Amino acid sequence: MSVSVQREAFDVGNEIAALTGNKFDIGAVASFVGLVRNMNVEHGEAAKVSAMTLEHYPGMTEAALEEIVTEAHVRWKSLAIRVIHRYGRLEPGDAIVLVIVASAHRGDAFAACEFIMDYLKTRAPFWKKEEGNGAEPARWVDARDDDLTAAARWEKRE
Amino acid sequence: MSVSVQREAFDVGNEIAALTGNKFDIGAVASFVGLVRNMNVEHGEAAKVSAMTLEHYPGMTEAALEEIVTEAHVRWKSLAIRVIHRYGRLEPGDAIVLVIVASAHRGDAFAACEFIMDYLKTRAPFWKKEEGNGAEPARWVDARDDDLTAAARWEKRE
Amino acid sequence: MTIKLLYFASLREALGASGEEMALPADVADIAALRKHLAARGDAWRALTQSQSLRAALNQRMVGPQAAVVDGDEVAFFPPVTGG
Amino acid sequence: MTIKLLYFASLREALGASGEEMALPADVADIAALRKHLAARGDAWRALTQSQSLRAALNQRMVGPQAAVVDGDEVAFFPPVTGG
Repeated sequence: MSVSVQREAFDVGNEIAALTGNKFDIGAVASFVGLVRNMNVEHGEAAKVSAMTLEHYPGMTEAALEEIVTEAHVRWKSLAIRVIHRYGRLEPGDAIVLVIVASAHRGDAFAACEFIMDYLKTRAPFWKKEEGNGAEPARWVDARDDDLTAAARWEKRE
Repeated sequence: MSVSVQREAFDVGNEIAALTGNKFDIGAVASFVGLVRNMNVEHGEAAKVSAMTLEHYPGMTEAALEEIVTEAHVRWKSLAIRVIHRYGRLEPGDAIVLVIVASAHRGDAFAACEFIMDYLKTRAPFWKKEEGNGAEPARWVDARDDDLTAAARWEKRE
Repeated sequence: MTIKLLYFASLREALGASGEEMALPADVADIAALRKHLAARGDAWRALTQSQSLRAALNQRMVGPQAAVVDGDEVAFFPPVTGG
Repeated sequence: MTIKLLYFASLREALGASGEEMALPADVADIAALRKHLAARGDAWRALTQSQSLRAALNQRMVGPQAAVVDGDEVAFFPPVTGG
Protein backbone atom coordinates (compact mmCIF):
# COMPACT_ATOMS: atom_id res chain seq x y z
CA MET A 1 0.00 0.00 0.00
CA SER A 2 1.98 2.98 -1.24
CA VAL A 3 -0.83 5.57 -1.32
CA SER A 4 -3.15 6.68 1.50
CA VAL A 5 -5.84 9.38 1.50
CA GLN A 6 -6.87 9.99 5.09
CA ARG A 7 -8.12 12.48 7.68
CA GLU A 8 -5.58 11.37 10.29
CA ALA A 9 -2.18 12.91 10.95
CA PHE A 10 0.94 10.92 10.03
CA ASP A 11 4.38 10.51 11.59
CA VAL A 12 7.23 11.05 9.13
CA GLY A 13 9.76 9.04 11.13
CA ASN A 14 7.42 6.05 11.42
CA GLU A 15 6.58 6.18 7.71
CA ILE A 16 10.25 6.29 6.68
CA ALA A 17 11.04 3.43 9.07
CA ALA A 18 8.16 1.35 7.69
CA LEU A 19 9.29 1.97 4.10
CA THR A 20 12.99 1.28 4.60
CA GLY A 21 13.06 -1.27 7.43
CA ASN A 22 14.75 -4.58 6.55
CA LYS A 23 15.78 -3.26 3.11
CA PHE A 24 19.54 -2.97 3.01
CA ASP A 25 19.97 -1.85 -0.59
CA ILE A 26 18.53 1.62 0.12
CA GLY A 27 21.16 4.36 0.26
CA ALA A 28 18.95 7.43 -0.14
CA VAL A 29 15.59 8.54 1.24
CA ALA A 30 14.18 11.85 0.01
CA SER A 31 11.00 13.07 1.60
CA PHE A 32 8.68 16.04 1.47
CA VAL A 33 6.06 17.33 3.89
CA GLY A 34 3.61 20.06 2.90
CA LEU A 35 2.19 22.11 5.78
CA VAL A 36 -0.68 24.57 6.22
CA ARG A 37 0.72 28.12 6.35
CA ASN A 38 -0.88 30.91 8.37
CA MET A 39 -1.06 33.21 5.34
CA ASN A 40 -1.87 33.14 1.64
CA VAL A 41 0.24 35.58 -0.36
CA GLU A 42 -1.96 35.11 -3.43
CA HIS A 43 -4.74 37.11 -1.77
CA GLY A 44 -3.47 40.68 -1.59
CA GLU A 45 -1.09 41.51 1.24
CA ALA A 46 -0.57 38.04 2.73
CA ALA A 47 -4.11 37.36 3.90
CA LYS A 48 -4.29 35.57 7.24
CA VAL A 49 -5.31 31.89 7.17
CA SER A 50 -6.76 30.47 10.38
CA ALA A 51 -7.69 27.05 8.95
CA MET A 52 -8.40 25.24 5.70
CA THR A 53 -10.65 22.42 4.64
CA LEU A 54 -9.52 19.99 1.97
CA GLU A 55 -12.22 18.40 -0.18
CA HIS A 56 -11.36 15.50 -2.49
CA TYR A 57 -12.92 13.07 -4.96
CA PRO A 58 -12.90 9.67 -3.21
CA GLY A 59 -11.88 6.93 -5.59
CA MET A 60 -10.39 9.20 -8.24
CA THR A 61 -7.94 10.66 -5.70
CA GLU A 62 -6.41 7.28 -4.87
CA ALA A 63 -6.32 6.30 -8.57
CA ALA A 64 -4.62 9.58 -9.56
CA LEU A 65 -1.99 9.23 -6.83
CA GLU A 66 -1.32 5.58 -7.73
CA GLU A 67 -0.86 6.58 -11.35
CA ILE A 68 1.66 9.30 -10.42
CA VAL A 69 3.60 6.86 -8.22
CA THR A 70 3.65 4.28 -11.03
CA GLU A 71 4.98 6.93 -13.42
CA ALA A 72 7.75 7.82 -10.93
CA HIS A 73 8.74 4.13 -10.71
CA VAL A 74 8.97 3.99 -14.51
CA ARG A 75 11.09 7.13 -14.77
CA TRP A 76 13.55 6.65 -11.88
CA LYS A 77 15.27 3.79 -10.10
CA SER A 78 13.22 3.96 -6.94
CA LEU A 79 13.03 1.05 -4.51
CA ALA A 80 10.01 2.17 -2.49
CA ILE A 81 7.57 5.09 -2.55
CA ARG A 82 4.99 6.27 -0.02
CA VAL A 83 2.39 9.04 -0.49
CA ILE A 84 -0.07 10.21 2.18
CA HIS A 85 -2.48 13.06 1.49
CA ARG A 86 -4.88 14.31 4.14
CA TYR A 87 -8.33 15.81 3.72
CA GLY A 88 -10.75 17.53 6.09
CA ARG A 89 -10.15 20.57 8.26
CA LEU A 90 -6.54 21.47 9.06
CA GLU A 91 -4.90 24.36 10.90
CA PRO A 92 -1.62 26.24 10.36
CA GLY A 93 1.33 23.98 11.15
CA ASP A 94 -0.66 20.83 10.32
CA ALA A 95 0.83 18.50 7.70
CA ILE A 96 -1.17 18.10 4.48
CA VAL A 97 0.91 15.77 2.36
CA LEU A 98 3.87 13.40 2.69
CA VAL A 99 5.97 11.93 -0.13
CA ILE A 100 8.85 9.54 0.58
CA VAL A 101 11.08 8.03 -2.11
CA ALA A 102 13.74 5.46 -1.25
CA SER A 103 16.38 4.49 -3.80
CA ALA A 104 19.97 3.32 -4.11
CA HIS A 105 21.29 6.79 -4.95
CA ARG A 106 20.20 10.30 -4.04
CA GLY A 107 19.72 11.68 -7.55
CA ASP A 108 16.83 9.30 -8.25
CA ALA A 109 15.28 9.88 -4.82
CA PHE A 110 15.29 13.69 -5.08
CA ALA A 111 14.01 13.75 -8.68
CA ALA A 112 11.19 11.25 -8.10
CA CYS A 113 10.08 13.00 -4.89
CA GLU A 114 9.91 16.43 -6.55
CA PHE A 115 8.19 14.96 -9.63
CA ILE A 116 5.48 13.34 -7.48
CA MET A 117 4.80 16.63 -5.65
CA ASP A 118 4.65 18.61 -8.91
CA TYR A 119 2.28 16.13 -10.58
CA LEU A 120 0.15 15.74 -7.48
CA LYS A 121 -0.34 19.52 -7.33
CA THR A 122 -1.90 19.62 -10.80
CA ARG A 123 -3.44 16.13 -11.16
CA ALA A 124 -4.79 14.89 -7.84
CA PRO A 125 -8.41 15.99 -7.23
CA PHE A 126 -8.10 18.02 -4.02
CA TRP A 127 -9.51 21.49 -3.40
CA LYS A 128 -8.67 23.82 -0.53
CA LYS A 129 -11.03 26.26 1.14
CA GLU A 130 -9.39 28.76 3.47
CA GLU A 131 -10.81 30.44 6.55
CA GLY A 132 -9.42 33.92 7.19
CA ASN A 133 -9.80 36.12 10.26
CA GLY A 134 -13.48 35.33 10.53
CA ALA A 135 -14.66 38.70 9.18
CA GLU A 136 -15.32 37.29 5.70
CA PRO A 137 -16.54 33.90 4.46
CA ALA A 138 -14.12 31.09 3.71
CA ARG A 139 -12.64 31.33 0.20
CA TRP A 140 -11.66 28.65 -2.31
CA VAL A 141 -7.94 28.70 -3.11
CA ASP A 142 -7.10 29.44 -6.74
CA ALA A 143 -4.87 27.09 -8.71
CA ARG A 144 -1.36 28.54 -9.14
CA ASP A 145 0.32 29.09 -12.49
CA ASP A 146 3.59 28.24 -10.71
CA ASP A 147 2.31 24.72 -10.18
CA LEU A 148 1.48 24.28 -13.87
CA THR A 149 4.97 25.51 -14.76
CA ALA A 150 6.56 23.13 -12.24
CA ALA A 151 4.61 20.16 -13.61
CA ALA A 152 5.42 21.12 -17.22
CA ARG A 153 9.18 20.81 -16.55
CA TRP A 154 8.80 17.03 -16.37
CA GLU A 155 6.91 16.82 -19.67
CA LYS A 156 9.80 18.31 -21.63
CA ARG A 157 12.16 15.57 -20.56
CA GLU A 158 10.11 12.79 -22.11
CA MET B 1 22.31 24.95 16.38
CA SER B 2 21.73 23.89 12.80
CA VAL B 3 24.67 21.48 12.39
CA SER B 4 25.57 18.41 14.48
CA VAL B 5 28.39 15.91 14.02
CA GLN B 6 27.74 12.96 16.29
CA ARG B 7 28.09 9.22 16.89
CA GLU B 8 24.48 8.84 18.01
CA ALA B 9 21.52 7.89 15.84
CA PHE B 10 18.85 10.53 15.10
CA ASP B 11 15.08 10.49 14.68
CA VAL B 12 13.86 12.17 11.50
CA GLY B 13 10.37 12.88 12.83
CA ASN B 14 11.71 14.49 16.01
CA GLU B 15 14.18 16.60 14.05
CA ILE B 16 11.50 17.86 11.63
CA ALA B 17 9.18 18.62 14.56
CA ALA B 18 11.93 20.53 16.40
CA LEU B 19 12.75 22.55 13.28
CA THR B 20 9.19 23.44 12.30
CA GLY B 21 7.37 23.56 15.65
CA ASN B 22 5.72 26.93 16.42
CA LYS B 23 6.67 28.32 12.99
CA PHE B 24 3.50 28.85 10.98
CA ASP B 25 5.02 30.40 7.86
CA ILE B 26 6.56 27.09 6.77
CA GLY B 27 4.74 25.44 3.86
CA ALA B 28 7.39 22.99 2.68
CA VAL B 29 9.85 20.66 4.39
CA ALA B 30 12.26 18.71 2.17
CA SER B 31 14.49 16.18 3.85
CA PHE B 32 17.10 13.64 2.95
CA VAL B 33 18.47 10.65 4.83
CA GLY B 34 21.56 8.78 3.62
CA LEU B 35 21.83 5.15 4.74
CA VAL B 36 24.57 2.51 4.78
CA ARG B 37 23.97 0.03 1.94
CA ASN B 38 24.94 -3.64 2.16
CA MET B 39 26.94 -3.47 -1.08
CA ASN B 40 29.37 -1.21 -2.89
CA VAL B 41 28.92 -1.36 -6.66
CA GLU B 42 32.20 0.55 -7.21
CA HIS B 43 34.20 -2.51 -6.13
CA GLY B 44 33.72 -5.05 -8.89
CA GLU B 45 30.52 -7.10 -8.80
CA ALA B 46 28.69 -5.32 -5.96
CA ALA B 47 31.06 -6.19 -3.14
CA LYS B 48 29.32 -7.03 0.12
CA VAL B 49 29.53 -4.42 2.89
CA SER B 50 29.02 -5.69 6.43
CA ALA B 51 29.85 -2.39 8.17
CA MET B 52 31.63 0.91 7.66
CA THR B 53 33.54 3.30 9.87
CA LEU B 54 33.38 7.03 9.27
CA GLU B 55 36.41 9.08 10.24
CA HIS B 56 36.21 12.87 10.27
CA TYR B 57 38.23 15.99 11.06
CA PRO B 58 36.77 17.42 14.28
CA GLY B 59 36.47 21.18 14.09
CA MET B 60 36.85 21.44 10.33
CA THR B 61 33.82 19.17 9.81
CA GLU B 62 31.48 21.46 11.74
CA ALA B 63 32.93 24.57 10.06
CA ALA B 64 32.55 23.07 6.57
CA LEU B 65 28.93 22.06 7.23
CA GLU B 66 28.09 25.49 8.71
CA GLU B 67 29.57 27.14 5.62
CA ILE B 68 27.47 24.97 3.29
CA VAL B 69 24.31 25.75 5.27
CA THR B 70 25.09 29.47 5.17
CA GLU B 71 25.56 29.28 1.40
CA ALA B 72 22.18 27.53 1.07
CA HIS B 73 20.53 30.31 3.09
CA VAL B 74 22.07 32.89 0.74
CA ARG B 75 20.93 31.11 -2.42
CA TRP B 76 17.39 30.08 -1.48
CA LYS B 77 14.54 31.41 0.64
CA SER B 78 14.87 28.87 3.43
CA LEU B 79 13.37 29.44 6.84
CA ALA B 80 15.24 26.76 8.80
CA ILE B 81 17.92 24.18 8.01
CA ARG B 82 19.19 21.19 10.01
CA VAL B 83 22.15 18.95 9.17
CA ILE B 84 23.25 15.92 11.19
CA HIS B 85 26.20 13.78 10.09
CA ARG B 86 27.28 10.72 12.03
CA TYR B 87 30.75 9.23 12.43
CA GLY B 88 32.04 6.00 13.94
CA ARG B 89 31.08 2.45 13.03
CA LEU B 90 27.76 1.92 11.24
CA GLU B 91 26.01 -1.10 9.76
CA PRO B 92 23.80 -1.57 6.69
CA GLY B 93 20.47 0.16 7.24
CA ASP B 94 21.97 2.69 9.69
CA ALA B 95 21.46 6.37 8.87
CA ILE B 96 24.63 8.35 8.07
CA VAL B 97 23.36 11.83 7.30
CA LEU B 98 20.19 13.93 7.63
CA VAL B 99 19.44 17.22 5.87
CA ILE B 100 16.16 19.08 6.48
CA VAL B 101 15.22 22.34 4.76
CA ALA B 102 12.04 24.21 5.71
CA SER B 103 10.77 27.04 3.53
CA ALA B 104 7.60 28.77 2.42
CA HIS B 105 7.48 26.97 -0.94
CA ARG B 106 8.66 23.57 -2.11
CA GLY B 107 10.99 24.70 -4.92
CA ASP B 108 13.36 26.40 -2.47
CA ALA B 109 13.19 23.48 -0.03
CA PHE B 110 14.02 20.81 -2.63
CA ALA B 111 16.82 22.82 -4.26
CA ALA B 112 18.52 23.81 -0.99
CA CYS B 113 18.30 20.24 0.35
CA GLU B 114 19.85 18.71 -2.77
CA PHE B 115 22.51 21.46 -2.90
CA ILE B 116 23.55 20.78 0.71
CA MET B 117 23.88 17.04 0.04
CA ASP B 118 25.91 17.61 -3.14
CA TYR B 119 28.28 20.10 -1.49
CA LEU B 120 28.60 18.01 1.67
CA LYS B 121 29.67 14.99 -0.41
CA THR B 122 32.65 16.85 -1.88
CA ARG B 123 33.51 19.39 0.86
CA ALA B 124 32.90 17.96 4.31
CA PRO B 125 35.95 16.08 5.68
CA PHE B 126 34.58 12.58 6.19
CA TRP B 127 36.15 9.34 5.03
CA LYS B 128 34.53 5.91 4.89
CA LYS B 129 36.24 2.60 5.47
CA GLU B 130 34.22 -0.46 4.53
CA GLU B 131 34.31 -3.94 6.00
CA GLY B 132 33.46 -6.70 3.51
CA ASN B 133 32.77 -10.36 4.15
CA GLY B 134 35.68 -10.65 6.58
CA ALA B 135 37.97 -12.51 4.14
CA GLU B 136 39.89 -9.35 3.25
CA PRO B 137 40.89 -6.25 5.21
CA ALA B 138 38.61 -3.19 5.42
CA ARG B 139 39.00 -0.87 2.42
CA TRP B 140 38.83 2.92 2.13
CA VAL B 141 36.00 4.06 -0.13
CA ASP B 142 37.11 5.98 -3.22
CA ALA B 143 35.66 9.40 -3.97
CA ARG B 144 33.09 9.24 -6.79
CA ASP B 145 33.29 11.27 -9.99
CA ASP B 146 29.48 11.35 -9.89
CA ASP B 147 29.67 13.42 -6.72
CA LEU B 148 32.03 15.96 -8.31
CA THR B 149 29.64 16.24 -11.27
CA ALA B 150 26.66 16.71 -8.96
CA ALA B 151 28.42 19.45 -6.98
CA ALA B 152 29.60 21.18 -10.18
CA ARG B 153 25.98 21.66 -11.32
CA TRP B 154 25.52 24.31 -8.63
CA GLU B 155 28.67 26.23 -9.64
CA LYS B 156 27.36 26.88 -13.13
CA ARG B 157 24.32 28.70 -11.82
CA GLU B 158 26.32 31.34 -10.00
CA MET C 1 -29.05 6.11 -20.97
CA THR C 2 -28.34 6.96 -17.33
CA ILE C 3 -25.13 8.45 -15.92
CA LYS C 4 -23.88 9.49 -12.50
CA LEU C 5 -22.87 13.14 -12.11
CA LEU C 6 -20.59 14.60 -9.42
CA TYR C 7 -19.76 18.25 -8.68
CA PHE C 8 -16.88 19.39 -6.45
CA ALA C 9 -15.60 22.41 -4.52
CA SER C 10 -16.76 25.86 -5.69
CA LEU C 11 -18.90 24.32 -8.46
CA ARG C 12 -20.65 22.05 -5.94
CA GLU C 13 -21.42 25.09 -3.80
CA ALA C 14 -22.60 27.20 -6.74
CA LEU C 15 -24.92 24.41 -7.93
CA GLY C 16 -26.08 23.56 -4.42
CA ALA C 17 -25.64 19.86 -5.25
CA SER C 18 -22.84 17.33 -4.92
CA GLY C 19 -24.19 15.06 -7.64
CA GLU C 20 -27.15 13.27 -9.17
CA GLU C 21 -28.26 10.35 -11.29
CA MET C 22 -29.37 11.62 -14.70
CA ALA C 23 -31.14 10.14 -17.73
CA LEU C 24 -29.56 11.53 -20.90
CA PRO C 25 -31.08 12.02 -24.36
CA ALA C 26 -29.34 9.87 -26.99
CA ASP C 27 -27.83 12.89 -28.72
CA VAL C 28 -25.85 13.92 -25.63
CA ALA C 29 -22.92 11.67 -26.48
CA ASP C 30 -19.78 13.43 -25.24
CA ILE C 31 -18.52 15.71 -22.47
CA ALA C 32 -18.99 18.90 -24.50
CA ALA C 33 -22.61 18.01 -25.28
CA LEU C 34 -23.22 17.08 -21.66
CA ARG C 35 -21.93 20.47 -20.50
CA LYS C 36 -24.31 22.22 -22.94
CA HIS C 37 -27.18 20.01 -21.84
CA LEU C 38 -26.59 20.89 -18.16
CA ALA C 39 -25.98 24.61 -18.87
CA ALA C 40 -29.46 24.80 -20.38
CA ARG C 41 -30.85 24.43 -16.84
CA GLY C 42 -29.97 28.12 -16.46
CA ASP C 43 -28.46 30.28 -13.70
CA ALA C 44 -25.46 28.67 -11.93
CA TRP C 45 -25.50 25.82 -14.44
CA ARG C 46 -24.25 28.12 -17.20
CA ALA C 47 -20.79 27.97 -15.54
CA LEU C 48 -20.56 24.50 -17.12
CA THR C 49 -20.18 26.07 -20.56
CA GLN C 50 -18.90 29.51 -19.63
CA SER C 51 -15.98 28.70 -17.32
CA GLN C 52 -12.83 28.04 -19.34
CA SER C 53 -11.04 26.53 -16.39
CA LEU C 54 -13.67 23.96 -15.38
CA ARG C 55 -12.31 20.38 -15.58
CA ALA C 56 -14.09 17.11 -16.33
CA ALA C 57 -13.34 13.55 -15.25
CA LEU C 58 -14.90 10.48 -16.87
CA ASN C 59 -14.91 7.37 -14.71
CA GLN C 60 -12.38 9.04 -12.41
CA ARG C 61 -9.87 10.09 -15.08
CA MET C 62 -9.43 13.64 -16.39
CA VAL C 63 -10.73 13.95 -19.96
CA GLY C 64 -11.19 16.56 -22.69
CA PRO C 65 -14.48 17.73 -24.27
CA GLN C 66 -14.52 15.03 -26.98
CA ALA C 67 -14.57 12.08 -24.58
CA ALA C 68 -17.57 9.85 -25.33
CA VAL C 69 -20.19 9.36 -22.60
CA VAL C 70 -22.06 6.05 -22.44
CA ASP C 71 -24.64 4.41 -20.21
CA GLY C 72 -23.42 3.85 -16.65
CA ASP C 73 -20.57 6.36 -16.80
CA GLU C 74 -19.52 8.49 -13.83
CA VAL C 75 -18.86 12.09 -14.90
CA ALA C 76 -17.43 14.72 -12.55
CA PHE C 77 -17.03 18.47 -13.04
CA PHE C 78 -14.74 20.60 -10.87
CA PRO C 79 -12.43 23.65 -10.80
CA PRO C 80 -8.63 23.25 -11.20
CA VAL C 81 -7.20 21.18 -8.37
CA THR C 82 -5.33 22.79 -5.44
CA GLY C 83 -4.03 19.95 -3.29
CA GLY C 84 -0.53 19.29 -2.02
CA MET D 1 58.30 28.47 13.39
CA THR D 2 56.14 25.64 14.70
CA ILE D 3 53.02 24.21 13.10
CA LYS D 4 50.53 21.45 13.92
CA LEU D 5 50.19 18.69 11.34
CA LEU D 6 47.23 16.29 10.96
CA TYR D 7 46.85 13.24 8.71
CA PHE D 8 43.55 11.51 7.99
CA ALA D 9 42.12 8.26 6.65
CA SER D 10 44.32 6.21 4.27
CA LEU D 11 47.15 8.75 4.57
CA ARG D 12 47.06 8.50 8.37
CA GLU D 13 47.29 4.72 8.09
CA ALA D 14 50.10 4.82 5.51
CA LEU D 15 52.15 7.23 7.66
CA GLY D 16 51.35 5.41 10.89
CA ALA D 17 50.64 8.78 12.53
CA SER D 18 47.59 10.98 13.04
CA GLY D 19 49.61 14.17 13.47
CA GLU D 20 52.52 15.94 15.09
CA GLU D 21 53.93 19.27 16.19
CA MET D 22 56.72 20.28 13.82
CA ALA D 23 59.40 23.00 13.76
CA LEU D 24 59.75 24.27 10.20
CA PRO D 25 62.80 25.85 8.48
CA ALA D 26 62.12 29.47 7.43
CA ASP D 27 62.18 28.58 3.72
CA VAL D 28 59.20 26.22 4.05
CA ALA D 29 56.66 28.97 3.58
CA ASP D 30 53.70 27.46 1.72
CA ILE D 31 51.74 24.20 1.37
CA ALA D 32 53.71 23.04 -1.69
CA ALA D 33 57.05 23.55 0.11
CA LEU D 34 55.68 21.79 3.20
CA ARG D 35 54.68 18.75 1.13
CA LYS D 36 58.19 18.56 -0.35
CA HIS D 37 59.75 18.98 3.08
CA LEU D 38 57.69 16.09 4.48
CA ALA D 39 58.21 13.88 1.40
CA ALA D 40 61.98 14.06 2.00
CA ARG D 41 61.42 11.80 5.03
CA GLY D 42 61.17 8.99 2.48
CA ASP D 43 58.99 5.87 2.10
CA ALA D 44 55.30 6.49 2.78
CA TRP D 45 55.92 10.23 3.08
CA ARG D 46 56.60 10.50 -0.66
CA ALA D 47 52.81 10.19 -1.16
CA LEU D 48 52.65 13.83 -0.04
CA THR D 49 54.26 14.95 -3.32
CA GLN D 50 53.37 12.01 -5.55
CA SER D 51 49.62 11.68 -5.00
CA GLN D 52 47.73 14.05 -7.28
CA SER D 53 44.50 13.61 -5.37
CA LEU D 54 45.80 14.41 -1.87
CA ARG D 55 44.06 17.44 -0.37
CA ALA D 56 45.32 20.05 2.09
CA ALA D 57 43.50 22.15 4.69
CA LEU D 58 45.03 25.18 6.41
CA ASN D 59 43.44 26.12 9.72
CA GLN D 60 40.49 23.86 8.85
CA ARG D 61 39.76 25.22 5.36
CA MET D 62 40.68 23.50 2.09
CA VAL D 63 43.52 25.32 0.33
CA GLY D 64 45.71 25.04 -2.77
CA PRO D 65 49.50 24.57 -2.94
CA GLN D 66 50.28 28.31 -2.85
CA ALA D 67 48.62 28.98 0.54
CA ALA D 68 51.17 30.57 2.92
CA VAL D 69 52.04 28.72 6.12
CA VAL D 70 52.95 30.74 9.21
CA ASP D 71 53.83 30.03 12.83
CA GLY D 72 51.02 28.42 14.80
CA ASP D 73 49.09 27.16 11.76
CA GLU D 74 47.22 23.86 11.69
CA VAL D 75 47.82 21.99 8.43
CA ALA D 76 45.99 18.79 7.51
CA PHE D 77 46.59 16.39 4.62
CA PHE D 78 44.01 13.83 3.51
CA PRO D 79 42.55 11.94 0.53
CA PRO D 80 39.38 13.18 -1.26
CA VAL D 81 36.42 13.16 1.12
CA THR D 82 33.75 10.43 0.99
CA GLY D 83 31.07 11.42 3.49
CA GLY D 84 27.33 11.73 3.02
